[in-house]
Amino acid sequence: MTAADPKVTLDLALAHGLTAEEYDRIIRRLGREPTFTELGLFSSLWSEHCAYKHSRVFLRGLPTRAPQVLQGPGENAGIVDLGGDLALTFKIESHNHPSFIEPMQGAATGVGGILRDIFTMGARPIAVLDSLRFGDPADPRTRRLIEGVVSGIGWYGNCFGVPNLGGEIGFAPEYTGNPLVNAMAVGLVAKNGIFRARADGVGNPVFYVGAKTGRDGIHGATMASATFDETAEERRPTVQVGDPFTEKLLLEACLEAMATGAIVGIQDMGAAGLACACSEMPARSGMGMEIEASRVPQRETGMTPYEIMLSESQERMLLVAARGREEDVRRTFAKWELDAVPIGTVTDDGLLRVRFHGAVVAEVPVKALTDEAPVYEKPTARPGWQDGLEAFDPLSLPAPPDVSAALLALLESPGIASKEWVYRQYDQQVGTNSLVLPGSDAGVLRIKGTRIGVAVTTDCNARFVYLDPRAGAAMAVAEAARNLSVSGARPLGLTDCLNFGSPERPEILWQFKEAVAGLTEACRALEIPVVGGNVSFYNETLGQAILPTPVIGMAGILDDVEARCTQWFATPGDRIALLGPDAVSLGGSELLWVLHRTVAGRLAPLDLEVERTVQEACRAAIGARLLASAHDCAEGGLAVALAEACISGPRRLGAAVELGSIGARPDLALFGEGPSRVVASVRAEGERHFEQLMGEFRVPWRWIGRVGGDRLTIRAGGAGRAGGADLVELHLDRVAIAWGGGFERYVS
Amino acid sequence: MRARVLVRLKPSILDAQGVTVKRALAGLGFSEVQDVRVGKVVDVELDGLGPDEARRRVDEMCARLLCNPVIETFTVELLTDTR
Amino acid sequence: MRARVLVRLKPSILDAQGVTVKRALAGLGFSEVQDVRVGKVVDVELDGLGPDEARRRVDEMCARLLCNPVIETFTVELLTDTR
Amino acid sequence: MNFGVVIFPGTWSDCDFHYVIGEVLHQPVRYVWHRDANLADFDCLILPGGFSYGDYLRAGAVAGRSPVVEALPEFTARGGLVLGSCNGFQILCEARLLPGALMRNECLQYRCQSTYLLVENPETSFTRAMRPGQVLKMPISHGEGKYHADAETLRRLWAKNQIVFRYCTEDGRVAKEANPNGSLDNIAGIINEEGTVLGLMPHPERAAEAAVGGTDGTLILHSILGTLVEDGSFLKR
Ligand SMILES: Nc1ncnc2c1ncn2[C@@H]1O[C@H](COP(=O)(O)OP(=O)(O)O)[C@@H](O)[C@H]1O
Ligand SMILES: [Mg+2]
Repeated sequence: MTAADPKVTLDLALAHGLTAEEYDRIIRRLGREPTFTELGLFSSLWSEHCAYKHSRVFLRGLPTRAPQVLQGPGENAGIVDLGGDLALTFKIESHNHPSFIEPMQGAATGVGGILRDIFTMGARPIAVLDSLRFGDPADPRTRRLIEGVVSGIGWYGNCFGVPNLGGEIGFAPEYTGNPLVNAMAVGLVAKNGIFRARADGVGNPVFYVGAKTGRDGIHGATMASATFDETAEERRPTVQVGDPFTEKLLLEACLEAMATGAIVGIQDMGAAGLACACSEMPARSGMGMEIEASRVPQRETGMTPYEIMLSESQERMLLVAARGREEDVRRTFAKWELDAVPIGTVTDDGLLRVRFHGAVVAEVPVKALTDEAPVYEKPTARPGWQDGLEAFDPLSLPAPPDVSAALLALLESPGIASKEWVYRQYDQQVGTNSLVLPGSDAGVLRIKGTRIGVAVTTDCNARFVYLDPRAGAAMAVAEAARNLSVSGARPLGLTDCLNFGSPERPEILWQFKEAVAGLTEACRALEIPVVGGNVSFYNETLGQAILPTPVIGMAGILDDVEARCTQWFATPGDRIALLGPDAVSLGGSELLWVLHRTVAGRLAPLDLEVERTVQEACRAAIGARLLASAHDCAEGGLAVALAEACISGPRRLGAAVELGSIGARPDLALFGEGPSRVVASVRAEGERHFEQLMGEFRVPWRWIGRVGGDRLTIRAGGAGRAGGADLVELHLDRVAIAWGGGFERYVS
Repeated sequence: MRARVLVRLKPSILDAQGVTVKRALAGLGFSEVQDVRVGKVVDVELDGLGPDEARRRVDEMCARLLCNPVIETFTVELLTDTR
Repeated sequence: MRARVLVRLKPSILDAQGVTVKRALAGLGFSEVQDVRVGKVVDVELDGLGPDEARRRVDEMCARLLCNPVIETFTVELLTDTR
Repeated sequence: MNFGVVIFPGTWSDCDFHYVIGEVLHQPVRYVWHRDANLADFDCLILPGGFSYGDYLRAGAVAGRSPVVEALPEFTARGGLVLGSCNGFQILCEARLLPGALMRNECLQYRCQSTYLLVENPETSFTRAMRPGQVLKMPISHGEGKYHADAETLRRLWAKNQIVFRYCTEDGRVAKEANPNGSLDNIAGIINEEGTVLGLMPHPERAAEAAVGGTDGTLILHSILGTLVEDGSFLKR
């Protein structure tokens, strides 16, 4: 105990976000009252953010195993095998609450945190992606949030030196008071150079490396687990700021130190800082750890051990070195002008013992802080609103009188319009491996010295998840996989970022449970393991929960990176094929939102077997170099996918499309949304082979038109036949203006 | 009337820029430097306001735009124009 | 001893940031703002120097690092420490 | 023919240059640490892109005062060539090895995009493989690339043919819409009076292979090679 420590009482525990039962449990476990520092340790490690209290039971069923998985969930990041001696590590994480409070720094430190997760594994980061959700961009407050978040993501990644390979940015009123900022990072690691966050070897020294500790973000971990309310303003000072320059030095120093063989284990200090690193590392190895908190390099004066343990200052790592190799560690970090200070040792007593100038201020079994954290299975209840949503029939609304105008309206809706304003602020090329930059369905990187490539994407249509959490989450997995497949890549694994409201509300927890079930079904059917993820609960403001948003980050491999594909048409005269089922729905569609500001209705069915064959067929066709382009049909349906294929590439190319008989509702045929659909253009010399291949895979598909000209025309009712009508006829200049400016006009 | 607004990071907030500048100065031989903090100076030229009103308005500008209260503080100095 | 260094863009140079801030202030209703210039304030804490020596040293820091004379000018103010 | 690629704390295009010189052009290349002032082994030094010292204070300011940079005048006096790209250009200006300064982009945002460059001076050691008026495609990636110089300096730059690259449209027009950062006179790259130091904001190392951004960037490296190998005047060592 230090002199100034407040007395630990139940009230103080409650103020730390613990419940009375949890406090009781701590006392029983310790056989005494905790010290103030210990209370800090428990409250941080038992927070939702660190302990996954409300989600853990539901996540147990996720498929995490597959032959290619070298590391599943539980480490800083998952790892999949790339063949040869290389592996890929990736992880996604949320930084929603900090980004709302301070958009630029909150988003920046989100990127910083996920990058550290990657390089602690021994990997060099090769890409980041960002999945963002905001309220209406026409609202000036939202606009400032967007500008701040994008500049923060750009600043951190650009300065650090990692290319941004994609992401998403979506809008819905539900995110107005609670935007989502999810950052994913991807790294390349040698299979024999993988490091883990374990404290092995009794007597091994524990080093603190990186930036100095200040009072940043103390209790950030508990803040991230509390709903926003009016007092959010007062909690502001807890936000931490980033220093990407120091992170870059930390990266180089860590990789260099790892290469010397002096490092036994390493973990970054993110949420709950030293408290988390000093308990999780020994917990993983069944060891203990003793540290002297006063040795921690400090930026501010008069810090207490409580503050030192809980600080969330950025750009810091805890590492366990091999005894006798201390000098190697010190020398390497000194070269990069970083602190590397031995602050303790690995013990075998299973305890985390924190001393402060010699006196013991905390002594807690590490398992009590980690594995024994409370796990809840709170009640779930199907929300009353689901019935009403499902009962709504979008076709009860009149069809838009002018289909061309409707298409333009969709293209300029900020959700669909070009996101170039975002990614031109991000370095996309550093490393000179970026073969497909943001702007196609997935980003593609080459791996120098090999023939392979890696494709990455993030996806989630939250409207779908809201309408049907199970199917919607499965569709998010399917869409992410489809985005990889249309780029020529075979999915290897995924990482999920499950953004939901408060799990203490049975309706929200039901959404969560259903979504995880859908995720599980899709992963099983498509044989894609979950190798890591993150749960972000309490995304609510004043009782308004966000749309349930399980963002899927996925990585895949191209065995031959020369056989890759992009979403835009490439050669006049190529025939256009539509792969996948005809079943689509206007339920939850972009059209329903743009024209009627409605989110309701039933989703088109997802047949995971069909999904799988469509993707396999697509990859086979790309592998055989038959396709000049392939584009996933997502928001806005077939018509939007066609328009994007015409104008999103380096060269604008029109298309003449003939849909045959489409029934009474052209809006359904053109703008209806459904899974498993791909628009592909086939090279002239490959048509026969393509037809044969589609037959072999038994994929539903048909020819729908040809690439060429300077306009997009879509006809229905049979070519040349009487009654055949031009549904859409638009010059590409108009299409490009709508799509190019639809989002940018809201931001500066 | 001119107002000089100094916007600085709160003392408790990491000033990575200041740390780097301090180290660079030390490298150039300025070892007497104990600490460096880098902030912004915003010079605002105002029209037709008396000093009290001007200060009130500039304070408002700081609160609404010039200063980010999450991480920064500001001070305002009024300079009567001597041009 | 503390020195306050103000580094500003030369008057002849367009200050894009200042222009943007001015526009934003006007958008918020601060129409009395005639001009805005954004510069840097560098607070330097010095040890064990008398005022003359301190000024000489800080001037030197500006010349060698803190200010780029191609685009910037600087002023130094010494504040005796009152801590 | 030995290339050196300089690493400052915060540099990130070092590996990319190293790769292009070593693996694409098959030339001997080594890294040079920023504290190293011994440049005796090198014929050409590259100051690559990145955020040296976080670009804190001003981009390139701190790196501009480092030992390796202070050794550059002697290095070029011996016949060495120095190429600074992106942050390297900023460092060279900060070190006054090139005139002028690089300021924040006029749009106040970072820009990563492809640009076109008009070759204004194909007679330098860095551009001799190019045609007069040739248009090169090369990406930029920076937040502070707006070139500025006072009127007198600018006049001299023009008079002495020191303006080497200007941003232009795909068909070679020097126009405002082709200027990504607000640079004075669309200036993208300049050379010192002696012709030994070239700085440019675009990234030649990102335009060195057909698969990633085209091959126009290699023209700079080929020019350097040509100068150093064929034209013995630069092989004084
Ligand atoms: N926040 C962002 N950061 C980087 N790239 C983005 C971002 N938002 C969108 N993009 C890119 O813009 C393109 C279009 O995005 P989107 O419409 O979401 O595509 P898709 O449905 O194929 O995932 C994609 O290449 C995507 O990676
Ligand atoms: Mg897509």
